[in-house]
Amino acid sequence: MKTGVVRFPGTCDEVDAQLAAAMVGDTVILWHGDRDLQGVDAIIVPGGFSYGDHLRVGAIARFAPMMESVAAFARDGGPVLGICNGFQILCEAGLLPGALLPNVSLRFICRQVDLDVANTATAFTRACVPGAKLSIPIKHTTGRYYAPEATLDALEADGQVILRYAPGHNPNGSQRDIAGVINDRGNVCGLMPHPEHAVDDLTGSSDGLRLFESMRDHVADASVVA
Amino acid sequence: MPALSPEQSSPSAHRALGLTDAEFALIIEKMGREPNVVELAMFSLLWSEHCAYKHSKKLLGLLPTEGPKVLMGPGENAGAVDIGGGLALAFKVESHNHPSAVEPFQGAATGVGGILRDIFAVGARPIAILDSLRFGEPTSPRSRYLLERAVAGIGHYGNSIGVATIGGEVYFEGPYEQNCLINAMALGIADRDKLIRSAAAGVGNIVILFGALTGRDGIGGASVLASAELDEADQSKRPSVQIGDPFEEKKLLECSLDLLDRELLVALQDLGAAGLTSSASEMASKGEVGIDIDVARVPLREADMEPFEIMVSESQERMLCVVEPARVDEVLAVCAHWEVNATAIGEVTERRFMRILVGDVVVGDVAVEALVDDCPLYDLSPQEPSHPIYPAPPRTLDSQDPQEILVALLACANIASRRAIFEQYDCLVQSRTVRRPEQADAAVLVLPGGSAIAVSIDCNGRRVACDPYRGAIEAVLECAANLACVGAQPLGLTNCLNFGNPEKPHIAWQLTRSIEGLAAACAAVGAPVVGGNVSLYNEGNEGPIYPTPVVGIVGELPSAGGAGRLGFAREGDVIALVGAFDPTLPGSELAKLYGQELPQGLPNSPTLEVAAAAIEALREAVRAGGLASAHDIAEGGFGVALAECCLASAIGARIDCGPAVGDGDDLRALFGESAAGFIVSGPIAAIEALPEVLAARLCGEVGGDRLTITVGAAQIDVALGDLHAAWSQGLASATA
Amino acid sequence: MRARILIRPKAAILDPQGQTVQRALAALGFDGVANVHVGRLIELDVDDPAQLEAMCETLLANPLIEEYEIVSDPSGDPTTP
Amino acid sequence: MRARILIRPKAAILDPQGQTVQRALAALGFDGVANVHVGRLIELDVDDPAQLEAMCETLLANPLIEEYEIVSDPSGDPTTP
Ligand SMILES: Nc1ncnc2c1ncn2[C@@H]1O[C@H](COP(=O)(O)OP(=O)(O)O)[C@@H](O)[C@H]1O
Ligand SMILES: [Mg+2]
Repeated sequence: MKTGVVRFPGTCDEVDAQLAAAMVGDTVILWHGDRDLQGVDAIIVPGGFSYGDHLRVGAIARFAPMMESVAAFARDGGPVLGICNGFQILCEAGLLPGALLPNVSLRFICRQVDLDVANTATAFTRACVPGAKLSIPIKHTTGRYYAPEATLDALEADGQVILRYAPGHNPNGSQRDIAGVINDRGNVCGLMPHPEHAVDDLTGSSDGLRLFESMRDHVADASVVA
Repeated sequence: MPALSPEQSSPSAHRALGLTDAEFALIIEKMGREPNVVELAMFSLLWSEHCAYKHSKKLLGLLPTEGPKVLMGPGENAGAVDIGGGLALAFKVESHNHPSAVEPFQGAATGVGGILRDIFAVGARPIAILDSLRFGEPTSPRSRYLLERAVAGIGHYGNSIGVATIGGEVYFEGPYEQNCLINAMALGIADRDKLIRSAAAGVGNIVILFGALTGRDGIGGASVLASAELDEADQSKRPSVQIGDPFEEKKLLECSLDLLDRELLVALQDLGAAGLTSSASEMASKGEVGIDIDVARVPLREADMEPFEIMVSESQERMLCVVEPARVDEVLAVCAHWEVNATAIGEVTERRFMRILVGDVVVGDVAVEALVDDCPLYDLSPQEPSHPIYPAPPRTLDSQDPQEILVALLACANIASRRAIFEQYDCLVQSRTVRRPEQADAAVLVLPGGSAIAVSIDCNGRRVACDPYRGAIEAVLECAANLACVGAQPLGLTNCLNFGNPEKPHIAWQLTRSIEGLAAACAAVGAPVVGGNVSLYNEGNEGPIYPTPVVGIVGELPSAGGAGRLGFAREGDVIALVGAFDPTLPGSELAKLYGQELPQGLPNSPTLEVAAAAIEALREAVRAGGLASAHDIAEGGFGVALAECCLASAIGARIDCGPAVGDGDDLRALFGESAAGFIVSGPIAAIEALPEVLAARLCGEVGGDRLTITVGAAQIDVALGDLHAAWSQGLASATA
Repeated sequence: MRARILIRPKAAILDPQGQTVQRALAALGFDGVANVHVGRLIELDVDDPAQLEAMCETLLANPLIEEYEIVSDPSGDPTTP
Repeated sequence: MRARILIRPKAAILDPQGQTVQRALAALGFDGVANVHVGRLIELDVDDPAQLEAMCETLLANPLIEEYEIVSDPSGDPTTP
């Protein structure tokens, strides 16, 4: 698998995302101003502060030329993982439902949290055992997941809520403890926790690796089918 | 070329700019004429305490700066040490006290921005930040406001730029009420042979300014030089608050490293305090050349800036580089790729003058040497005060009951959990953080190849106030002890000397004795000083701050996986008190809670040599790998350190020190403070294997969910939950 | 022409910033304050004010969570200094 | 009474947000846009509008770097929806 990691001005976690993705395949940086996806099999829109978080998180990055290619890739069913700022960007771009609002505390919070995997039958969680709990850090100021109630009902009914903060671990006031969602087609995922910061026990946890392994397995299966 | 513009400043302008009449006379002598407005502005900056170190330079010469691992010592933007594998570690601490007292969010944020630029100015990629903060008591609304905004500002900058803030320290003491301290330390790594220096070289080379536009930031003081007509204009045109833009700095950082990687630069320098003036003159001075700068080419945020304003502007997120003429286009192209403004604004000249032009009109022409080297250095007149110069802290505790004391200490602002602060910082980005806050006494970062570095920053200003010599020694010992607890050996040290007005004899004495103490301690623990910063005149209406020589030490450890932890790990492990612990109560945190007067002098025990030997032995013991935990005993003494070992991993302990120790003063044994004491835990075999110099005293066992302590007649038996409540709420309530 | 755009959180969505400001005002002794909301103010010079709505729709506001109001001639405001 | 407070960065103070938004608008093809500034909008119900200025001075604005404008009867604005 070859994973492309998108880099905008102000992106911070692209190196971490690359290191994590490199544990399951090859990686390449996708520059925001380019359009060429360089034949990648999967895309990560990583965390950070694209365009300084100015105006509204993710609002400006979504217009980058590279995001047009990312959107086309997603339309073709390619797997796209948005982490933190990446999640915010994918929501702004309309590739995922909902939006991220300021944490109820209004503060930046960096904390290891427990997550419940709510759906293990997705391209991003298939390497998790059902009922799995993951210990993964969060770090953000704007991570409160919001969508209208009807949308939330539909997401839940559809298995599109794939990660929830474990009871007592919701750091930001997200509705229904939602930490990560997928689109209705299941190939675009956004989550506020940082799996790329949890791929080595030496630095705290390796639970985040499950997400990258899931993407690798998904891509491997897809190529067999194709 | 037209003659120098004659515009003169008013006769007393130099005083408003902080120059004495004698200094002004010396300037006239060196120049052979009166300086004009532009020149006077430049002198006022470079001859300031901040740039010229006029009251500290002679003393700083006492500090040891040589060591086998030192690659770059004091004098460059940051010092650097060899960390093996072809890598260099650059680091430095710097203060931003006065701007933060005015506007804590922006002051602290730009403090972080400034120290990061120092790191990438030497070609290193910043990998970590630490902060060292001092405020008045959190009972004061102003202190709480400063704390909240400063922490938010540090987080805003560090988080946004993608550099992990991995540690720090914060103390709350009355003397910082008016004059808070905001010190920030940064670390970066570079290929050893790619470190770059700041000396401009090569006559005919081009000087390029890149980064943010230049505005009227930070020129409050110099605005006395503005021509009358502008002075009458809207005052809002005279901002002095610098605003930090981490987004711009992130681009600037990537751009600078890219330029260096492509080997396009002859020299690189950040623009910090004193802006273009100091960065250009210092580059010229180091390179023994001159520089011409055309201020008309400097891209401005506001159109109507005067030449002197451009030269002294402290607008953030700017860098200056020297480039061979043939590479200029390439440099500009790299900057464009990163969306960073870049403009050629000048040229390296043979004649060693700083020449300031507007187009082809010369508006300033000063010998580089006069600007950079000729500022007079002053001898201090130190005198030990005959009576205490700080008021006794207010009494906040009456109880003599050991258990009540322990709970009160855990809840007090100087000891309570710092979680409410450090959770506002990204401690993870770049995936190197092996020990984060509260996991160990020092932060640990893994390096490519599996080895690691550790870093800690420390200074208990109250103890320095009690005894500037011993207090400074203790700051170094504490830092080295923190490193030892993770198994790290010091490589180098940086420091930030935060003091009051050195022209006062007792402050001069504090400064002199502290530097002497630092010098002795650096030699003893094997940590050469590779850089630092001095911040003087930290005084409020009620007097000077506590003398605060903040010390940051970086060290190395052979294996990241072997890094020590502070928390007890396993039921059944035995606990030992080790080291050279020799506690006393005067000057301790408990003495503060009791409202006791600061003692005049601290005991010289353990001696520096004994303490250093204990610290070294502990480091080797941690490296040997048998211990499950190691924690140094600091504020609050043995009792508090035990509680911290329990709270770090939510496991209890049973401690029985047997019959009364020493003089039978149980409170002294429990809560007295000294350097070089440690609590370790592990299997009995590991404890028994400790060398004699550590004088291990077995004192208990890990287990359960209570902390029970028997020391002589003193009894403590408290549920961890109660300890946790006190400890976790102590500061959270102050920051809520 | 100078234009002003007011962007505010949608009414039904929790606005912790507004609540925090409201609590802080009460704590400072300002009584009789309610319904505090914090939004964004964007001011700009624009040659063609007809573009403002498109700017808001595409970039400046997120209609899922925000509503916007365009004040194309702010100098006409009844203001107190 | 409903009141509106406009808080903007002082004229000469660096406004990184404004700069970013201006560049983004240009990149999206909105021409003829200049002098973009991003500030804050605070709206509240207040019994005694005479208090508004004190609120701004003590809490709502940071007078070192921001200026504020009180619009005590915002419904009088000439607005386009
Ligand atoms: N201002 C701060 N910023 C970031 N981390 C901090 C700060 N203050 C304390 N910490 C972290 O919290 C932990 C405990 O701090 P402290 O009690 O000062 O430790 P120590 O007693 O070892 O000096 C350490 O990991 C330290 O790095
Ligand atoms: Mg310490």
